Amino acid sequence: MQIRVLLFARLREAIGASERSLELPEGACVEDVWETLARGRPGLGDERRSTRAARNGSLVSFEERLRDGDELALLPPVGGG
Amino acid sequence: MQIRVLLFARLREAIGASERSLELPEGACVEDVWETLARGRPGLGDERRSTRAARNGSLVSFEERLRDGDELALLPPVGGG
Amino acid sequence: MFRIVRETIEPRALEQIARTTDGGIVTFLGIVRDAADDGKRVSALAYEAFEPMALREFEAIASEAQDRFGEVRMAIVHRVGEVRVGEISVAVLAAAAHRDAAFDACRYAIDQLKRRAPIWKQERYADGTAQWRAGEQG
Amino acid sequence: MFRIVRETIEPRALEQIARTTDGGIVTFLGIVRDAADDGKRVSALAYEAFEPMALREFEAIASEAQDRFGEVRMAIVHRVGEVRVGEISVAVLAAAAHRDAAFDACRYAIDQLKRRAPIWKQERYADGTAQWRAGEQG
Repeated sequence: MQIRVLLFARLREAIGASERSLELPEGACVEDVWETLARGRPGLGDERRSTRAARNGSLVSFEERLRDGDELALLPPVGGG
Repeated sequence: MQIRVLLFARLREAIGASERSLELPEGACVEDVWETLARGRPGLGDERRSTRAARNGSLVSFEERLRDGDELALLPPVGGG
Repeated sequence: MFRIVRETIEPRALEQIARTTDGGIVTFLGIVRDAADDGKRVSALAYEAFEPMALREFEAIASEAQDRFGEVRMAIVHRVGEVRVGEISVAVLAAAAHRDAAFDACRYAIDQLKRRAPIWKQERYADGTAQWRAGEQG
Repeated sequence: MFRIVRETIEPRALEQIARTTDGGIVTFLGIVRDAADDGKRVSALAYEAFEPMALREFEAIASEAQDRFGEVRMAIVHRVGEVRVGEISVAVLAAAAHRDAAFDACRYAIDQLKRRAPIWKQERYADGTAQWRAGEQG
């Protein structure tokens, strides 16, 4: 299935793109997306704990299963204002 | 002695002037100013309790003695903002 | 900046008191409403002030806010004369490094101004009548 | 009025949400300071937002403020892109019949925005370096 991943701030910089399209097996969850992105980027390990995920605009846990066509936003700690 | 009296809001309207110059005997106090102004204006009696007095810009009691040349402001309940 | 003015208040002019170290600016604007608390239709408010004493009160209030909440820059500008519905009667601005002090100082200043400043307000109603209104005392 | 903008924020434009029954308007402006909390000299902040989610968060925050503090009109506008020292990064306006609700709602909104809205801030320093900065969490 196809997942569109949105990346922001230091995650965007670490991965070098504000958007990635991933092909994942059926039944994949947010954690699988993270591991796919983190592969070969050891620096990302530190970010995992503080990152939140939003599936189609709603916050979800890293255990959340994804569906084909989902948009998954990975959100580092926010700092607006 | 000469006292310059400043009047505001409904006191100004009741007395019909924003400023009055009064000639008072030496040793007169704020209360004497009030009584001089209230003479012949029974409606002012109700205002006495809620009126504050400022002598040369500082709040004083109605027992405060005045001096020649003082400026006495009579302040109805305030309502700025 | 502590002023009694006769013309329209331009709130952005108050911002000039902020320093480059101020990260938060809180502004309170008092606006003339079209109805009194008892429901009567208001066409305008007319304010008058004992100006020198009011200005000293503004300064005293700002100084107290600084003592209570820490480093803060303040501006207080009150209009006198007739102020129509929808227009600004008073503007209070507080600028500080962080927002808590700015919020606390701004709120303190408008609360105290309404209680203490020698300023008076006459409600002028759509039916042609008028009434002096005291604010929140003590 | 809930917006993410790329250009200068004009705070007076937010006032248009007020009604003629609103007697108090409280505005918070976040201003880019010339120094970070650790003292480093800042030349600008660069903000980015997950816009659709940020806008929904603004609306949710305003709706919560209404539930907590009563009838209040709110505007929240946040700038993204590079914002230079002295410029406005965020403006929050609350208008209500009386000032207590306006103060409470404005403060609630900026507190919640900083904690929850998916917006990120990079400090850009005078020495050419830069750093992403998280705000106040939870």
